[in-house]
Amino acid sequence: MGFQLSSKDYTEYIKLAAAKIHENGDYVTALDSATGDGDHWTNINSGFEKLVEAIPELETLSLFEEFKKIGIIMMSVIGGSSGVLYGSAYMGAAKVLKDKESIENQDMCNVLEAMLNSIMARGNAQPGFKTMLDSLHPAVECYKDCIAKGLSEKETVALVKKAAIDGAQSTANMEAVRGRACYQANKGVGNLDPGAITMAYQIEVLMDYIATKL
Amino acid sequence: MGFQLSSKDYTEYIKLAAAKIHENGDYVTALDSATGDGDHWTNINSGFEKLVEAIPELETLSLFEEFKKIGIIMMSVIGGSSGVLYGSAYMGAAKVLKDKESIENQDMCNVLEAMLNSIMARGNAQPGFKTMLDSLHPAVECYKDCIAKGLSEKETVALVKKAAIDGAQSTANMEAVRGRACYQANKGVGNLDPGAITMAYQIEVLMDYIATKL
Amino acid sequence: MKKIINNPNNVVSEALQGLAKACPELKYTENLEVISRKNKSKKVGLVSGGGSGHEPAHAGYVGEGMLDAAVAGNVFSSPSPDRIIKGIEESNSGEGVLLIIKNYSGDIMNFGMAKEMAEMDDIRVESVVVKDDVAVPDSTYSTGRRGIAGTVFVHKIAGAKAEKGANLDEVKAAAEKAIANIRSMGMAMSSCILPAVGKPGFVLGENEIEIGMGIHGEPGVQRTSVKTASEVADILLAKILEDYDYSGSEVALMVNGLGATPLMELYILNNEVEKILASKGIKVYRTFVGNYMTALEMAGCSITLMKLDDELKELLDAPCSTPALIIK
Amino acid sequence: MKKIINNPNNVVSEALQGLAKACPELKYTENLEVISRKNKSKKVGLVSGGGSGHEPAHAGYVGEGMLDAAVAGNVFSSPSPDRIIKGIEESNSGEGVLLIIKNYSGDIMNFGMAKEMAEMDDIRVESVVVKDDVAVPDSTYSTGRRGIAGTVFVHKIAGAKAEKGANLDEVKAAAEKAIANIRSMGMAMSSCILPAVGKPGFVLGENEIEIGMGIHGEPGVQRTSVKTASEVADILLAKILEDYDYSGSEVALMVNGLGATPLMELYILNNEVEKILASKGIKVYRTFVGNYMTALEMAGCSITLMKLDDELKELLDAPCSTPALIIK
Ligand SMILES: Nc1ncnc2c1ncn2[C@@H]1O[C@H](COP(=O)(O)OP(=O)(O)O)[C@@H](O)[C@H]1O
Ligand SMILES: Nc1ncnc2c1ncn2[C@@H]1O[C@H](COP(=O)(O)OP(=O)(O)O)[C@@H](O)[C@H]1O
Ligand SMILES: [Mg+2]
Ligand SMILES: [Mg+2]
Ligand SMILES: [Mg+2]
Ligand SMILES: [Mg+2]
Repeated sequence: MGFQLSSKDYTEYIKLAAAKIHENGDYVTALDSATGDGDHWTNINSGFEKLVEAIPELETLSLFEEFKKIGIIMMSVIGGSSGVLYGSAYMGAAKVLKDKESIENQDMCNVLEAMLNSIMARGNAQPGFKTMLDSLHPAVECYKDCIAKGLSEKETVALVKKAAIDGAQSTANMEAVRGRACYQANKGVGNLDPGAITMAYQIEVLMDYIATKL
Repeated sequence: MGFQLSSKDYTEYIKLAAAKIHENGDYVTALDSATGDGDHWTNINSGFEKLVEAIPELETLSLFEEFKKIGIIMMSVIGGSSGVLYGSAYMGAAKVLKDKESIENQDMCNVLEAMLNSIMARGNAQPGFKTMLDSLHPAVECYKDCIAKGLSEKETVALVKKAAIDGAQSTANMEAVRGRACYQANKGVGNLDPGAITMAYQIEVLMDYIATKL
Repeated sequence: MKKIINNPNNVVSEALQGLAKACPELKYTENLEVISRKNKSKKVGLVSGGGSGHEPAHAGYVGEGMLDAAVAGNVFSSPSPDRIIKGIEESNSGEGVLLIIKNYSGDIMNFGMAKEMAEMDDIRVESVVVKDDVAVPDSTYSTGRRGIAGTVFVHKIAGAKAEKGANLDEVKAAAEKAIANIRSMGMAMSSCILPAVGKPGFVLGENEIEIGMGIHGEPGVQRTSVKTASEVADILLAKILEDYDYSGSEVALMVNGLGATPLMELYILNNEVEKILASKGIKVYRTFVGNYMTALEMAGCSITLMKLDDELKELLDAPCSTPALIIK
Repeated sequence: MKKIINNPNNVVSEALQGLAKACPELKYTENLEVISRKNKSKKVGLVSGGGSGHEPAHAGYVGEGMLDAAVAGNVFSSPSPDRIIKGIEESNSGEGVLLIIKNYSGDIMNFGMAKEMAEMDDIRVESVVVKDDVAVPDSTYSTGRRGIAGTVFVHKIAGAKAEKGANLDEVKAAAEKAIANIRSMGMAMSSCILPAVGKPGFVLGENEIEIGMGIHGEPGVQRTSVKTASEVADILLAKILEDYDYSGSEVALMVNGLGATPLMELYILNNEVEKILASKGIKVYRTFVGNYMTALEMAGCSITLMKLDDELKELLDAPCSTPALIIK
């Protein structure tokens, strides 16, 4: 049978994601400085630092409570646009984990899809608007696809990871519609969207972590 | 017998003084910029321009009324410190010319002394404070002296002129006590006082003009 | 960077503490960076807020006749929902709460989230969105028009309506009416430095100004050479008047400074603006000149017009007393 | 030079016209550059003024509870006696007129001359001289201390006294009492450009500030590197407190901006100032934070303290309504 992530496992993932984001400070800051106000990395990095501090509490919670708590923390600590978007994402995801002991393959897909829908609802944006959605959306589509095709979990996580990363890269030639970049004359064309990059980091680390469980 | 200046003669002097001041714009402005706010020449030059415009009226007035009018004009047009000081000077001088048909040697000395006293009273300054007084005061002292010694008017005007010019030059090594220069760390030492220079111009031109009447 | 600050990361809380110390009638809530009224009355609550750096907006408009609470984000970035929820709680006397939101996606999302969470706690919350900046084309697809200085008029109108004891729907309607009748347009002459960043986000040349720049330095419609006060008035008013027809109407006028522009210049600009309006048969009912919605130490200005009817006149003239606006 | 102006030589009259347009209750007298109240009451008249460039001072303080007329000179230079006489005439209702003069030799001479000429016309005129700037040593020999932001408190105190119907001697006494209890100290972070000159009169380095600089850019006591808000508060207060003993007393506090310093920074400074005063047992009775006495677009600030007794408290709290200061 396939992977089963517990609350504790998810905090392991948090640690790894926090490290990945921490490593890429200058790069992400440069991206947000080019088209936005340059604070995206500070925002999201401080959010993950806070999550790591909260791990002792988080790992004792049910998945439902854990995700809700993560949402609250991200919302208040990250701030800006991405804070509330991640907050909404985790609150939405929490709902699909109600009464669940562990996250299995289908659950993981549902979690990501719930996050996608919550972010789209909150931000009233679509894929193609040059946002974090452009990494998350293809990842979700790919995940559903793999399950439909009945691919192995090993193949699945590899493909989902690739979809997220490719999606983030695809923002380079998109025009921004939401967020600060849309005030730029060229709508940010030519620049990667920082929020898409950090979203891809998280999906990448999550998929890699799941792989270690297979 | 000696010189006798009428209202009309005095307006002749005004023309000459206006010309003298007009010629020395850059020089005087530079002086006030060094220790003050750089506006002394603009102030006094516009005052004399206004006086020249007023000549058609001035020359019809009695000396008393003429001096009062000159005082009013200088006061309002020159502005700043020097405007009110010249205004006071001419109002003070007007008093000694009450009921006089012409200005003779002793009157001229009295006029300058009245100006000196009015300026000292208004500005509450003393000779040696690095101001226009340091040209006017020695000129007045010299004038009284010449009359006491019974020198000829020709000798007198030459000496008074020299006293005014030397006095102005002597401000170079004085410390400012009044006016903006006193806020300078070095109190303006090393710089000539612009107001003393323009005062010397006026006395110089006046004495030269009297000489042509002898 | 020459600023009278301590730690660049504490500017918001220190400034709000300084405000609270200066205004004993205001209450400061630590960490959540909320300024609210100390003595509450039973009425519809009014909450606004947004990124900091626009002082006196918004905390300076908390008080009798205007806001009940202002929620501050970090400099130029939206406050998070938990802060906004605190502002809602401070303002709620059981009559419901109206959120006055400037149209930036960050604010829309954070206030929107806070609204939903407050509603879960059975607080009735409505919201209005101010989008008065005609420099940006209006649009339902993109984020669209920014909310700038006109927001202060919305605070005043909604605040007066709430103070009169109107219910939430009536207060919201008054705010919507104000918003529909407000247009603004700005111009920047220098950039500004975010304390935490330390260097300007953009640079204007020796002799360059930018027409239509946003209050966070968002690009405007045109960079051009320095203009005279009368040209500035012409350009800004033209853009406003082509967007909304104020001809023949009575208006409230705001000539707003962005922070570093001296009052003398704002009065000179006002002189030109009122000349032009008079020539167009637009009657100025009341004029506000000063720094009402700033962008840190940016030099520049904005002009705001609000078309008035009898109700708006009455609400505009109603008394208010806040740190930044007092009407007797 | 980036300024919102037209002809640099007309800035004073255009700004005053712009003010008059914004404030229908005020009257502007052309050429003589006097702003006065439209509706006069029978009371002691209050006149102040001086060089322009300090907006809102002084025209912004004309109105009920403060001045009856303000007389403007050109930028940074004293108004001539004929202008001041007009201000006196506008303010005289037969009860006599008090002149509130900032201590600059130009102002002393011009106001003094105007006083004498008005007296010739049988108008009773008294005058007081404000010298609150502790950056300059007091002196009866030289011009001595400059008058700066503390002047606004004198307008308020004397204005309230006159409004109460006190006679000229009583109003003068109240003004003298305020002056005796006021001390100020400032700091500049940037220079300013006189419109007619077009370039700065002095320059401060990248990282340089000047403690004690005057509101016309007169040299201060010390040039130093940029300081934190708490250091600035320390330095300015120390100089004030060593000049006058406020310990154990109640004070009015003004944290004043010089023109280009944003309100956020003034509030941060106020936070530090009030902390220090509290630690010294000096009780702040009322605080004023804002741009009350500026120096064109200079960046910087000043701190003013006025020791209060019961009479001064009552006069400070008395209602006033002027363009720049409203107390309910
Ligand atoms: N409406 C939206 N929907 C989805 N993502 C958004 C939206 N607005 C902004 N974002 C994402 O947020 C990122 C910027 O986040 P951040 O810099 O933290 O917030 P802010 O833009 O308020 O400074 C953008 O790169 C983009 O990916
Ligand atoms: N108290 C005073 N007594 C006599 N002369 C004075 C006094 N104060 C200033 N002056 C003269 O005025 C001159 C400056 O005049 P001006 O530049 O026109 O006025 P301001 O100093 O107001 O700009 C000084 O050079 C000095 O000679
Ligand atoms: Mg950002
Ligand atoms: Mg001068
Ligand atoms: Mg941001
Ligand atoms: Mg001058």
